[in-house]
Amino acid sequence: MSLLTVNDLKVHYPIRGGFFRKVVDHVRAVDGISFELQPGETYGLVGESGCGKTTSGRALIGLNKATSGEMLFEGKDLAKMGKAERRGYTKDIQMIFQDPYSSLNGRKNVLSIIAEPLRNFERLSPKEELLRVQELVARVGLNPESIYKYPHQFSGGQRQRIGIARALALNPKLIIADEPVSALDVSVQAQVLNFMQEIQKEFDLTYLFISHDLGIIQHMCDRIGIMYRGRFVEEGTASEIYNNPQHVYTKRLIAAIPEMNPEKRFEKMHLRQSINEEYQTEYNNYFDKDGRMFDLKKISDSHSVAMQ
Amino acid sequence: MLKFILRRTLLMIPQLILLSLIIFMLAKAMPGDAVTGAFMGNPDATPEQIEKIREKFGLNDPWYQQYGRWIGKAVKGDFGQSYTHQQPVTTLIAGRVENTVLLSLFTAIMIYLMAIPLGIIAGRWTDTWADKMIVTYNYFAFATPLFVFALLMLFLFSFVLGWFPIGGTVDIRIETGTWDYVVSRAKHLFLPVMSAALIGTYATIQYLRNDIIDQKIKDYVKTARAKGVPEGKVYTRHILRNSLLPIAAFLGYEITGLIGGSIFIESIFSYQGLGQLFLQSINLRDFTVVTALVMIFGTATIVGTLLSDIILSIVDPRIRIE
Amino acid sequence: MKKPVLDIKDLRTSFRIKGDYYAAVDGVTLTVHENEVVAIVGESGCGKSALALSIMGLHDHKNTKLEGQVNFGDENLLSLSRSRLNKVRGKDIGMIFQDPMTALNPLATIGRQIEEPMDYHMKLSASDKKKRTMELLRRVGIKNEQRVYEQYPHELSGGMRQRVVIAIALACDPVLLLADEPTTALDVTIQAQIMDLMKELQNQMKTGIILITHDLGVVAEMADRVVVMYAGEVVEIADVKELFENPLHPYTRSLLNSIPSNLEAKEKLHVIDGIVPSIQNLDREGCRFAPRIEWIPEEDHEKNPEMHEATPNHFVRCSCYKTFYFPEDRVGEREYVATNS
Amino acid sequence: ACTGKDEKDGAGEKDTSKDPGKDTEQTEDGEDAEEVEEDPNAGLDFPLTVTNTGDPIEGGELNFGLVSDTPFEGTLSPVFYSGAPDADVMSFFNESLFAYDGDYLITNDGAATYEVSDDNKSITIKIGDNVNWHDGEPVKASDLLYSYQLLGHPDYTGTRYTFMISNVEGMPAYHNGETTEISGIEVSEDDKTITITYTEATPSLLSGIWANATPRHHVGDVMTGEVTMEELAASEKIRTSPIGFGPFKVAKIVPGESVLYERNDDYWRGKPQLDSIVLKVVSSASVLEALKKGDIDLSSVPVDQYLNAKEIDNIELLAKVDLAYTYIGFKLGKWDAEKKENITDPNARLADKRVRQAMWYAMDNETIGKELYHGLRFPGTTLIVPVFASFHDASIETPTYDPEKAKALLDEAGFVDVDGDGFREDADGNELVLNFASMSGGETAEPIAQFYMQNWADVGIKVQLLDGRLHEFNSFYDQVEADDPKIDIYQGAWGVGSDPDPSGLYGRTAAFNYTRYTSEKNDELLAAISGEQSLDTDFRAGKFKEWQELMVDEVPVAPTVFRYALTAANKRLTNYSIEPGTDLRLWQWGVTE
Amino acid sequence: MKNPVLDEKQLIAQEKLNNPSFMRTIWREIKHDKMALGSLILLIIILSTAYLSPLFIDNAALTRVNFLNTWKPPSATNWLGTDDGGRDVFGQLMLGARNSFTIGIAVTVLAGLIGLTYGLISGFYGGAIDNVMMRILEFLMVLPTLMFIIVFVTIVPNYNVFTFILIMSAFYWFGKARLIRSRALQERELDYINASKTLGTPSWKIMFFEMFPNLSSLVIVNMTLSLAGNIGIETGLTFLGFGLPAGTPSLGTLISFARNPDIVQNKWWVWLPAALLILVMMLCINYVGQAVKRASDARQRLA
Ligand SMILES: Nc1ncnc2c1ncn2[C@@H]1O[C@H](COP(=O)(O)OP(=O)(O)OP(=O)(O)O)[C@@H](O)[C@H]1O
Ligand SMILES: Nc1ncnc2c1ncn2[C@@H]1O[C@H](COP(=O)(O)OP(=O)(O)OP(=O)(O)O)[C@@H](O)[C@H]1O
Ligand SMILES: [Mg+2]
Ligand SMILES: [Mg+2]
Repeated sequence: MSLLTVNDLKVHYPIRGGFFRKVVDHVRAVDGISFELQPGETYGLVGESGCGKTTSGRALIGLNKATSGEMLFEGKDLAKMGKAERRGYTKDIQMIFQDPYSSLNGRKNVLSIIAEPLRNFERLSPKEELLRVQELVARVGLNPESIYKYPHQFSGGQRQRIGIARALALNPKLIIADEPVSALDVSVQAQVLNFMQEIQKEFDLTYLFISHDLGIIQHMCDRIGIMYRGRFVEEGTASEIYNNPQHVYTKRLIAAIPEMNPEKRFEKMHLRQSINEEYQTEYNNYFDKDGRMFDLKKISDSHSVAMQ
Repeated sequence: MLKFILRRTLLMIPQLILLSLIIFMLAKAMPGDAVTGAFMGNPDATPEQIEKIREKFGLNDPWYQQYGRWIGKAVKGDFGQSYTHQQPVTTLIAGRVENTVLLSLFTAIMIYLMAIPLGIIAGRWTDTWADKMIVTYNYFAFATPLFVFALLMLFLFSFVLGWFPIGGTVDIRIETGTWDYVVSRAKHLFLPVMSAALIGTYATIQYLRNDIIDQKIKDYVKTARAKGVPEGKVYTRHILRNSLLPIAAFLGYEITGLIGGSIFIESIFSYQGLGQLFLQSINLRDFTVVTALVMIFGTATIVGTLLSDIILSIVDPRIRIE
Repeated sequence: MKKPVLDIKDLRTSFRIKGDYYAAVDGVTLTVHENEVVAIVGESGCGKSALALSIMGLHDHKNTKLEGQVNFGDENLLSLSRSRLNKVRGKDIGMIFQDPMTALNPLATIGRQIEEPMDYHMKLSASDKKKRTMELLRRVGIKNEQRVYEQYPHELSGGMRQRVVIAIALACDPVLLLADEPTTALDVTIQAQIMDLMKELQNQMKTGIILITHDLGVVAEMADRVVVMYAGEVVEIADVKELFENPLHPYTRSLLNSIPSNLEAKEKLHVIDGIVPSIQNLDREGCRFAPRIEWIPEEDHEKNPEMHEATPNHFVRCSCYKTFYFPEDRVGEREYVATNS
Repeated sequence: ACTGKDEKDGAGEKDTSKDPGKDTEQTEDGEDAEEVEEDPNAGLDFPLTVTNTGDPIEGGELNFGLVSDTPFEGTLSPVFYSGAPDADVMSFFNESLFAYDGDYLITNDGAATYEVSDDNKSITIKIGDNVNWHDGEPVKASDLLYSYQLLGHPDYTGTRYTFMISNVEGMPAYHNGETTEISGIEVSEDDKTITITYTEATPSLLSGIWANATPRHHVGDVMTGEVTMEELAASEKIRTSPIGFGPFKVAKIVPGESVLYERNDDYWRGKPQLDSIVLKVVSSASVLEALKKGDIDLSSVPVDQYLNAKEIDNIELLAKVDLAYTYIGFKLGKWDAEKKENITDPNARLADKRVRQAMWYAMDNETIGKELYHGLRFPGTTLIVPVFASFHDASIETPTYDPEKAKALLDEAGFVDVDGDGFREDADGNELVLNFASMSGGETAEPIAQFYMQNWADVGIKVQLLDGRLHEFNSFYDQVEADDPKIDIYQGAWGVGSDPDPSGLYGRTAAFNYTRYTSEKNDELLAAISGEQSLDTDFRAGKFKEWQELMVDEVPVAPTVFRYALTAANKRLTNYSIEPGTDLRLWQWGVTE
Repeated sequence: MKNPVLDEKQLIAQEKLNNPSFMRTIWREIKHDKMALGSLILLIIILSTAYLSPLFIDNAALTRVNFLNTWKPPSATNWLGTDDGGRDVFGQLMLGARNSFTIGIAVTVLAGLIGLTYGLISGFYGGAIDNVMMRILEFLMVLPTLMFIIVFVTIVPNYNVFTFILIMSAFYWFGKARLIRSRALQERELDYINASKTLGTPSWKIMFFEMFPNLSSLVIVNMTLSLAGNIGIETGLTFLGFGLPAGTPSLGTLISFARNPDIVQNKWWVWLPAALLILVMMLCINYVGQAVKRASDARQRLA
């Protein structure tokens, strides 16, 4: 059984306007996406800025209300849960945030940051709590002494580890990582990515990994969903997506990855140009007359594309 | 854009209604009503007589009916009768409104005339001696209560030096409408205006200086410099436009401040304006006048903020598209 | 050999922090030729922007000390008066800033902002200016230029704004273009477009470009020559092919190894320990990268390391490159214990 | 009887009294010089007339300072005005038909002459032929009638429908709207003579008769429906272009601030000396500066600035004893609005007159007068001010500062300090704490209130300020008038007008009898004072004496101080006098070079 | 690995050393700015004199009227002379400074609390709640505050220091609420708030224990600066006669003597010290406040 099944999830934000600030329209931030997460895998959500990646993640964790659709976590629909019931699942789904600077409360020391979920869900004596936190801190590779330090005394990568330790405190099953490294320097990025892979094995975690960096997604993910304007344009395993992109948007996205081999740069440029042309000419194969993507169609067991 | 202005103007209506409701409640809470006014000092009035008149004035109706009547009249400019002055409040206020408007207007003008250049100088040449002097002046402007300053100005310039009249709005001997009349008015206005303005520059200078300092390091300023825009033009064309914009937005709140100030200023300089009238009426418990004045001043600030918003919407393209 | 347009000699930019000056750009020597793209790479805080701003004279004068020479044509930009400098900025040298969201004046129309440098550097009639502006807008790939001309920055998307910023930089046909991370704030697809656009423009206009970035992918796509900076110093200079094929300096090599797309999926990435030192606590005597490669013995580093020409036109600083190796290549997995806490 | 006036006690003299009763013109006249000598502070010898006897110049201009911290309201009609500042403004252009002598009685030297009928019930008034309104219209008898018609009108909301009006025959019927004619008033054929008949003969006639005419043609006629009463009260004709038949006419008014008067060449007594008068409102704080700078030539001077005023070289100080007294009132009952009379409560906290006497003995008014007012105020004695020489009884022994006596009285009354906290408890051992209401205003109000409370504390009576603060004039009187149960004692002041009859202030049916003190004896004496028998002055004086004695014994109120009113005149002022019944009138005032 | 449990106290002490709290930053900033340091010292001197004065000044004697001793110029017994009631001006000055300052503090704190709560709630929830709360606030902000206060002062039945504080506080929290709200709105977008939400922390806890500490420097800065303003308003109202009840001296009471030119010139000791004291106090608070403000903004810090 899959850990999480998302069915036709929609998140719409109202646009107010006109004379009485009525809701005149909606931003269809997420407009009907469906996917499944298998236990232990890393699922990548990728797409350009504003395509609704964050919104999807936030809907799953409960920071946004889903407008419609199902989010079945171990068979139970998160969308239909009341506040209290939902709280029970807080332990199971956790999040790693993009910005390691703003995701830690600068006014609290590491101990209270990491202990926050413990205090909410477990009644521990201060001693027990201290031990648990020290354990976690040690696990994410920080010096146990650092629990009395404050976030500003750590580097970006270290901070991100503190955030991860906090997410791990409740032994979650699913971790949603929204651009966990894009605020970090290349060198530090590597550190965090390596570490995420390590703990995944150790804690048997499932990741929903959100990023706009195709390089990182390729590096991290087993399966990938490409999002565009709130919908999926293509879904498949990493190699299917990278080696055999079907949707013109996916192609465009992949072509946009800078070429690391200077010799091939003109090739790449021409590739981009030709994909652009394809985009123009074959637009109608990929988008309906309203400019909306078609629904996903399976082209193989694991690979589906939004095409007519 | 027109739509924005219209919407913003319509938004004013509930504000005004709320204001009038609050004031109406306050008026109800104040001791005395129209009848008390009529019978002030007439010990011969019997309770039946008073009751009859209460009935006649509709003071026994439910509050919303009374409110409806009151607001209905107020909209037409009828705020009832002042019982110390035995004349319609509207007449009473009309006689003074010009004075207060003049005072506030010139104060506002003076404030901007002084504060904007000073704020710009201080913001542009931070940490120079000029900036330090301006900042020090500004600290003093902040720290000196308006009434203390006004008292000292009055004492120094009217009593000791005798340069300006001690009080009033105009010399009665001068023919209305002549040039001398204007001069006389100006002479009477000068001290009150300057006292209020010299102290009132604080917020504007402070704001402008800080904002210019903030704007200076913005990227778009770097872009401008990178274009080869001469330093002076960087300020006039780029920084100042951005910094001065919110000053327009302050206008509305400035009005609130000026009203507060006018109470002190008019009282200290015996200047016949609405602020002084307010104080006197409060002291004489002439609550019909008080109510009307609060309503008028409240409306003035609401309209002031409306104006600010409209001005802002016109000069700021980011708001313009709505 | 192509004609050099910009010749930086031993540039040192120091900032005053609590009364003392600390160099953020520490003795950079660099030449940019006509029709050449020189990329400057390095982690955040290496002094890339500080260098670019020094060239343009955009630093806050009161708290910055500039030493050395920035020769442009036959003038040293560092010793020019403000007004002389203003004759050069925007005309001969254009600059593109990183964040198109903030680089435009929110209160002026796009048209005005593009025309502004023409006001100061070209004698053009209003209609000529407008014509030229339209032309520029078209050239940077804006199709509905009539409309954009009248619009305000907030009405445009990020990619469009960056195009406008480029148009401004190109307004007076500069000989040299300084681009400080022109694509970092943009989406991958837009980044690709902008890169293509810049390449195209460069091909047409033959300007020299200094391209500042921390993205080695961008470097690989755009640059002719690459300058790797670390802690205010240039640590390696080479032609782009040479650099990617044969990186020498440990820093360059580490950087290249930490990029995920360069490796097979799921393989461990290389991690550079520690962080770029801040300019205040920087050991300026030894090899500045030494603290981050502690496994390399001290004696392998130079004292006051110099640039060496390792192969023709490939310069590298400090001799440690000769003995550098990646520990994971030798010792398997490393424990993730942070070193600088 | 005559109504008294609430008067604000305090140096500020923010006189906004609700019912000043009489014209200022009348109150400006004072008492005889001899009476001043009777005063304990006779050493303060102020002149009543300016010493400058130089010849006035032609075309002189006088600057009059109206000392008030509130501007004049500008209701410039004797019928409708309410504030004292308005009275001051009116005094320059409007005059009463009669002139008054030093005893505040009408004379035949005014614009009209009179004759009283033998039964003392009616008076015939004849208006001089050359008396014309400022617009040239002659002053008619029907103009005086108009005043009566307005005052008695059912729609009239002002406060001057007093005894001397309602006493006119037929007035009550007119007042109730039963008729439109006032049967007691008759106007002659030529409209120059008017006869007013009263229901009751009263000794107050010669001092209390209403004699201000209203220019019917100018302001409009309420009787014909030309204007309504409400419109009239708000009319421009009263507010900005009023007319009278006084020596000066209003040329221009800056509302609330200043008035420019021009000479009325057609004045019935002759051409006034001054060309113009400028009246300016000056605050009590700045009046001395204005005098010193010569900005104003003439003004009253707040008592608390006396010492500084003395130092000013270019002015001369004139003074006379004021028709007013300050007092401490003891709340003894309630006003019964149904019955319209005062009900004394025998169980009032201060019902024991010994306590009231003790409190009088405890007050050190001498110090206040001497130290605070430098002799311009002196301890009050009886409730008839010494100005009324024939009625004031100086021989009555009244309490003076004597704390020991006060303590003895309190002991006797059973108020002793049983718990040793320095304050006395009543016979049942309950703590006695009195609430004291006092008015704010003027710089001396607060220290004086504190001082009295200390005085009382010294003899063991704990007194605290009502609500812990001084009360503003209007709310003070509102509370006192409403018999707020929180008030035990209060400090008030009465301006007594020109008629000494105290019925309006102390009678059983007098609403102004704020202490609500009543007694059979009091009723009897007051009735006698205003009764027909009192047309005999000796009889009246006897009753006055008895009444004064009664009041000193019963102490419903304890007079605290009598006062001098100070006037400052620039030394260039000539032909100016504040003497009552003086021959130097407004039209003769002048200035020298 | 080392034994993770270390001596806790030692750790905390060590931590205090390398993480300067906001208070320490303020102190560093003040130490660095001579004006601010001088101001702080002066303020402490003034206030401690004022607050400790009851120890050596007899309060009852201070309010005792003595007409034999009015308007005495400064002397050895009356350091600043006496007023119209013969009362010692110096004592009244101290008492007035104490009253004015206490009221200033009380109003600042109370208004601060109201504004903080309002702003936090509005900013934290955002959306419709914020919309409604902001409309209300916008409306309140355009009320002619001073007039309303004066009206309230005159109509409250039981007027005393406490009601005065309540009335003033009721009208001086609007700006704070708006300021807090706008910062709270920004703050709520930050991930640490989202993190707390996803960790199951209840909203009120997030508001007051997560968000508030991050706004505390803003609150402190704003409170310091509005303290001066509130003292000014109190003295102003008292000057107009709508402030502290009679018998409760305030600096405004003493300054109101200056309405009379004679007193301004010839009896300067009554009003001038009060006027100077208030000026000095406000200046000091402002200098300290500006230093606090700089401390809260790393970019502006001098130290
Ligand atoms: N609170 C909101 N109200 C209205 N619209 C919103 C809101 N939040 C997001 N949106 C809109 O929803 C769309 C999707 O936003 P989202 O943040 O999910 O994109 P994203 O894929 O995460 O982009 P990025 O890579 O920039 O983070 C965008 O168009 C955005 O403008
Ligand atoms: N005005 C300044 N005052 C003090 N220090 C500065 C200033 N500007 C930059 N620095 C410091 O100089 C160093 C180099 O900064 P610079 O902005 O040039 O780095 P960068 O390589 O451009 O980094 P990024 O990739 O983040 O833009 C940094 O340590 C920075 O903190
Ligand atoms: Mg996102
Ligand atoms: Mg940079």
